[in-house]
Amino acid sequence: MHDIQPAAARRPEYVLPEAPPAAAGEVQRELSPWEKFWGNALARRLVVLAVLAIAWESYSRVVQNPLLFPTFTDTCVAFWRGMASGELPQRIANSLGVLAMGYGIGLAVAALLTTFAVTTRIGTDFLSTATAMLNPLPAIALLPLALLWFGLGTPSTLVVLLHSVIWPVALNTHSGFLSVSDTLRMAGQNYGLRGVRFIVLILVPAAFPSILTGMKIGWAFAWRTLIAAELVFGSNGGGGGLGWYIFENRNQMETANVFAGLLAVIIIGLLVESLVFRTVENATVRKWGMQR
Amino acid sequence: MHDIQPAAARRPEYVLPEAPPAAAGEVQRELSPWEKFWGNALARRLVVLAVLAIAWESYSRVVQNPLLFPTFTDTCVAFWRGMASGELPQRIANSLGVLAMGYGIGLAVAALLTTFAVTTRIGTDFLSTATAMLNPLPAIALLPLALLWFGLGTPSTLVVLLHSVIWPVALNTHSGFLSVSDTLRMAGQNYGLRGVRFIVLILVPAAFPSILTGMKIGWAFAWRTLIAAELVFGSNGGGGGLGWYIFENRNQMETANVFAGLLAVIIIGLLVESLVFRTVENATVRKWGMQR
Amino acid sequence: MQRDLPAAATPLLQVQGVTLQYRTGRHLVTATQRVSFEVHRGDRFVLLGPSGCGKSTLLKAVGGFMAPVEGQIRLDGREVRGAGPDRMMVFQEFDQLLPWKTVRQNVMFPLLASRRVARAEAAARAVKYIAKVGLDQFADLHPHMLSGGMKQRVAIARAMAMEPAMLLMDEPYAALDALTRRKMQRELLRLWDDTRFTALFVTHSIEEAIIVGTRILVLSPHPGRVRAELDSVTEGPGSPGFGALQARIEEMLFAPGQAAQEPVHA
Amino acid sequence: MQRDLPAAATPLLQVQGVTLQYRTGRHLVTATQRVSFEVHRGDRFVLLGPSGCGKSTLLKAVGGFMAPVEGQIRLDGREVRGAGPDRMMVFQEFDQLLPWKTVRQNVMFPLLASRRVARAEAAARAVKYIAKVGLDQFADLHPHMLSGGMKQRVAIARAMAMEPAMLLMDEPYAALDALTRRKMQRELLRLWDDTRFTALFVTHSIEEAIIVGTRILVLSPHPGRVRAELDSVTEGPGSPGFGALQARIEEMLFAPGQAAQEPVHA
Amino acid sequence: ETQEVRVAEQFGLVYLPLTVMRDRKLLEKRAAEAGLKDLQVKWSRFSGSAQMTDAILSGSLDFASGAYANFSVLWDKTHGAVKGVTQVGIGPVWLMSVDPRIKSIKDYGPKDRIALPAVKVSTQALILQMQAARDFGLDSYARLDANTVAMGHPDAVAMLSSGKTEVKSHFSAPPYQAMELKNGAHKVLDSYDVFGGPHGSSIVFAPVKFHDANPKTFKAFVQAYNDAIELINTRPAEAAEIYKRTSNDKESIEEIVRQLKDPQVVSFKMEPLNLTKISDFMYATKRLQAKPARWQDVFFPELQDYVKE
Ligand SMILES: Nc1ncnc2c1ncn2[C@@H]1O[C@H](COP(=O)(O)OP(=O)(O)OP(=O)(O)O)[C@@H](O)[C@H]1O
Ligand SMILES: Nc1ncnc2c1ncn2[C@@H]1O[C@H](COP(=O)(O)OP(=O)(O)OP(=O)(O)O)[C@@H](O)[C@H]1O
Ligand SMILES: [Mg+2]
Ligand SMILES: [Mg+2]
Repeated sequence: MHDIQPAAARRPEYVLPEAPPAAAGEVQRELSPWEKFWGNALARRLVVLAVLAIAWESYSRVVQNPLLFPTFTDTCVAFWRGMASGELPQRIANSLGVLAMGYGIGLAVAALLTTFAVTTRIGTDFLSTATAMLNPLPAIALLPLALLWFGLGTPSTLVVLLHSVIWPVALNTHSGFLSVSDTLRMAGQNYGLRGVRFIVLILVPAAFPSILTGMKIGWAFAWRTLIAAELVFGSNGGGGGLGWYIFENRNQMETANVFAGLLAVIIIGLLVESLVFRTVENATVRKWGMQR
Repeated sequence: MHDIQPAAARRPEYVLPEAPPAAAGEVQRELSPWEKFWGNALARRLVVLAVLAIAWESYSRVVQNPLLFPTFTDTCVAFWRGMASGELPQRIANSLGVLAMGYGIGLAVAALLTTFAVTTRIGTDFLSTATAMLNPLPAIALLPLALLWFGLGTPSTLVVLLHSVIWPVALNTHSGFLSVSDTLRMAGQNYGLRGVRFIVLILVPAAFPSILTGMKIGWAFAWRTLIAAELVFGSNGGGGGLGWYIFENRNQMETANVFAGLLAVIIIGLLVESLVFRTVENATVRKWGMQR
Repeated sequence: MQRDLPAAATPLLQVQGVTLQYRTGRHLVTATQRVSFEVHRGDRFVLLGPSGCGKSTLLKAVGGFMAPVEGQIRLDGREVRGAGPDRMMVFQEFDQLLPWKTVRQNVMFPLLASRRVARAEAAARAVKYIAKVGLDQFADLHPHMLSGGMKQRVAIARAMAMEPAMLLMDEPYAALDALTRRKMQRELLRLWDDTRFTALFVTHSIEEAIIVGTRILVLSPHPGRVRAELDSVTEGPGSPGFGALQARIEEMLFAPGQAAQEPVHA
Repeated sequence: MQRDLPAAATPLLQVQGVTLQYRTGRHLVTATQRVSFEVHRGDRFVLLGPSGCGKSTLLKAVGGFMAPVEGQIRLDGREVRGAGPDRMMVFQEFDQLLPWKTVRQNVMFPLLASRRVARAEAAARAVKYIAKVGLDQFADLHPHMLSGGMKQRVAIARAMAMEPAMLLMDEPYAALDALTRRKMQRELLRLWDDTRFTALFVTHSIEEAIIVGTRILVLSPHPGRVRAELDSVTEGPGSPGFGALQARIEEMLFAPGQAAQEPVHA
Repeated sequence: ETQEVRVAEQFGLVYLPLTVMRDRKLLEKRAAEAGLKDLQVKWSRFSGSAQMTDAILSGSLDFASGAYANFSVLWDKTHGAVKGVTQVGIGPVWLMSVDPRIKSIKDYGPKDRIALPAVKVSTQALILQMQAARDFGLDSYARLDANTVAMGHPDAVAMLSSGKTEVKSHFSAPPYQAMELKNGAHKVLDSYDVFGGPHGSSIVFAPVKFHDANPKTFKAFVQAYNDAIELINTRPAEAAEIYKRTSNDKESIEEIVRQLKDPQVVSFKMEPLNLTKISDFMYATKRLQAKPARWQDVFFPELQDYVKE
């Protein structure tokens, strides 16, 4: 039918002697300074931030309505004053305390729900039904119940916070669990892992990219909700949190302070993203090759 | 060192004649009626719903505070009245209109952002920085800008809605994209797919479980935010939506109507989950074996 | 050398009229149909058959990951109801390693997870078996940094390190080059000499089946049914007995008219 | 029959002193070191080497999925800068099929995505090549319902259906049983007779290398360097020329003291 | 002159003139008389004063309505770029309690909670502070702030009626205070006592820029508003019908008419009444930088025509 080596005759065969690998080490192309700069994620992020800040500054200068939309510099000054006076740090601390508690409990409840959902069939149905029903409900729907159960104060705020954290985390975690490949599942079962150990040792790390995303979303919505809840609930007893700081200043029309409060939210968001989530990502899903 | 067949002598070898497969068809164990019932997801879901309804009813009877927490039956009656009078359907229609628009635009913007993020490095940085900064911001931070740009009315509500939809969808989509395996990526590139075609034909289906989760979360938070925005913005022009209905009835202390409005949210949530998301899931990720 | 095997009255594994099916949405795929065989203690039992005939599925059923729709699988007389560390499985897929663990941790994981041995012992065994599969240099890498064949070798090391009573291996050497493959085969036989485990081994190489197996089950194409159950030979490749058996199996598998010796190049 | 090949002056593919590295976090893994070879038009060029020596990595670099840190890869005289449908790749991994498409759609997809042919022609080709790999019955299933070997066959059908100028195949037959494997090899050679594509073929079976290849590149263990480049033989397996070449390569690959003929069973 | 005027309405009997204006299209009529044919009036409703302020600042709204206290801050911060148009309803707000122990604000211990619409900044909170300043001295005006909690009126009514929660007092507003009185709560503080007589608390306000650019429209608004008050005062039954229809109130027409005729509930007059006491107090407690000496400083001169000395 056909011949094997049509053009082979032209080429000589050769055999090289066995040799240890050349001391290869690291071969690297030289990068131009621009490539070096651009290759640095931090540098690129700072560029993004600078562009956003400049956009803010220039737009606010165009609008010329400091009561509605103060300039970036005014906001920074207000932020600095608030920090220097110790008021802003105090408010931030108050809010972060509640936030951390709500977020922590929310993650725990979400973990319970998804554990229940992956171990029993009724749990799956409960989770998907409850999520479909409750997730779209606005916080005000929960307030009467929260007030009934816990009265005023932090516990009621926590209920509202939980409502923001649980569903996105549970949805992402559960969907991540469902996406774990059959091979990995079987490997886990093969070692005799069952129930919670199976979830913790196999499903959780295997679904970690999804879980992280859920945690990011839950975190952001916890913040949003906390600020909104503090606006509604006001301060009960203690000095009040960042939401209350924003509300008070809004009422006093100290718009620069309002934006300073929001700037605090932004800065905390950036810090948490870059210090917590990014570090976790680098130490887990990136290192494991589960995400690029 | 060792022998091949230590116990082989005991067993005879045998060769069977080649035969066509027996008309196997479907072999199936008979299920007990209970197993049949329990095997039906719809039945299980209805049980879950019934349990929740009974819990509501009995707790509200214990609490005995119809102004704060009406019974399930009262709420159903109020819901029925609202539906019959045509008021509730009208409000629902108003809200759903805005919701659909906001959700649609939100998905589109999220798609743009993630496209930008996977095609360019600066896009990645922009997306993660912007998400970290903006996602935790409460809606009130956007209102001044929205008012400046669009004045009162639907467009401003849309801005707030978008803020709820874009980030979770973009986060989930992007994380899904990053998790697509290198082999699939290379396969796609191999066929000469680049840019948007690569995203649409390879990344989107490959990341579909994540995208669906993001869409579910975005949908739920769009609802929440719409109700809240209608509460804050009130009604401008038209009759107002479901959120305004809830607010009005709250002012009138028609708590049963308030809960009827919330019940409408719940019912729509369940319908969307079971008719839209579940159908999509079954026709995609389940069928493709990407999720169990 | 040891001829004194525990000559138990009942076979270790009894597969009796087992039909295995996959149901996904509208589709119903029958993987195997009424397959019966028995594996005795100390057997190295090979499943041989064409691609898609249900070898992996059978192995999964024995592993306890899947229940038969018809028939029974008994281990030690008791029906198999679930997976467990008494039957270590090496899967066919490359993604069976835990991506979040290094090679070493992957090998140690089953030992620790099943609470078989203490951490120190697990670490020692990991070192030993990673060396056996020739991956000492790569012990601290994560699986995504390994080549296909290296991943499979880690999976083999992981299963062998458990020193289980029963080893289920699904084409473990398919991704390996001739040299590495031969080395692995030798390691397996050496381990068998030491611990006399029972192995159920899937392969698509007739030569490998004869080298590794003591007993060979030949399956027909999709849906898999038993064609024959044969004894292997003791002689090495190249010997007349080996060649004869190889020819016999080839004839059995290759449909008539498609003789094995048909020259590939016209 | 055709002896009149396009005897182009420059080789189709030139790999010149190519070093390939993976960098992940702290780790830097050198996969191949200063590898050079040339593939002429119509060659069936085989890469042969031990597990982990960088065969897949080399293929990925030729496919344009990876850039060398040292050296150059030239296709038709131009440096390879990216992937494209002129070089169809069959990957080693089982997850290379698009899970959201059926077998048929998977085979049609590259044809449509690369805008090579119209839909009707794509459908016709899909039918033809799915039949060639013996999966007619399974054309409308999704990949997750296939066995490992079946998935690889779909990938082979998908690549062959493109009828590309250059075919890059990474251990395509590793998961196949002897019969299917031989059938696939025959199909490949038949297709080559028809279209005279150029193939770069990774295998770990010396026998397969000689059967399928016209020219064989032997690589040393990790990190991969060139050991030898040999011509294949025309005779079929069993012939003296075939045996001699096989022995020669085995000797080259198997380190001294580990002679190929060392009996496996003591 | 603008083609479209955007007005914000609010809930409650206090804002009835605006409701009547809308329902009877009084503004359109007055505008037509002034030669402004086809003036479009766009009515909107807000639930929060901050949003209304934003709307005014962003130029999305021409006439806003709300608490004088909020307006004062806006006036102060904008250095008078926003001014009052007219006062809306006059009526008392009562601090109600179901705790028999509590007779006056001096009886509040650290654990007793008072619900009000917004802590520190609502009119109710200011009135409470004014009384505290009187009872405990100006420096201690904020003493009771720690007792207050923010809660919507409906929720507060529900809390009081349940009687089981820690919230046993509510600084209320019509019509909720009458409801609570009926349910067995007692009055702890009457704002009329704090102000030394009837007082307004909410007003309609508008940007000076709008006033200057649209003098005819502005004048038409003031006239229409006056027309609305006249309608209410002369034909209360008709006004009650409008109110019931537009607000879905459950009360009977007779009851609403009774409330409209009862100065202890609500009465209407455009001339600001005791409003400056609020801004004086806010100035004294450093929440305003400037203090209007007379109400004329913060209202548009058009209002002068409707002052019946
Ligand atoms: N997850 C699944 N869902 C549905 N059908 C499946 C699934 N896995 C395998 N099958 C079907 O079951 C049959 C047997 O598959 P199996 O994987 O056991 O084959 P195999 O003998 O291991 O083949 P190979 O040698 O190619 O690995 C095949 O026809 C395949 O289509
Ligand atoms: N994604 C990766 N990241 C880091 N290192 C890798 C990666 N893929 C492969 N390597 C390393 O590169 C080397 C060559 O791998 P490659 O996959 O090319 O081997 P191979 O010759 O194809 O082996 P096999 O026959 O086992 O498939 C190995 O040492 C491996 O550890
Ligand atoms: Mg298999
Ligand atoms: Mg490889």
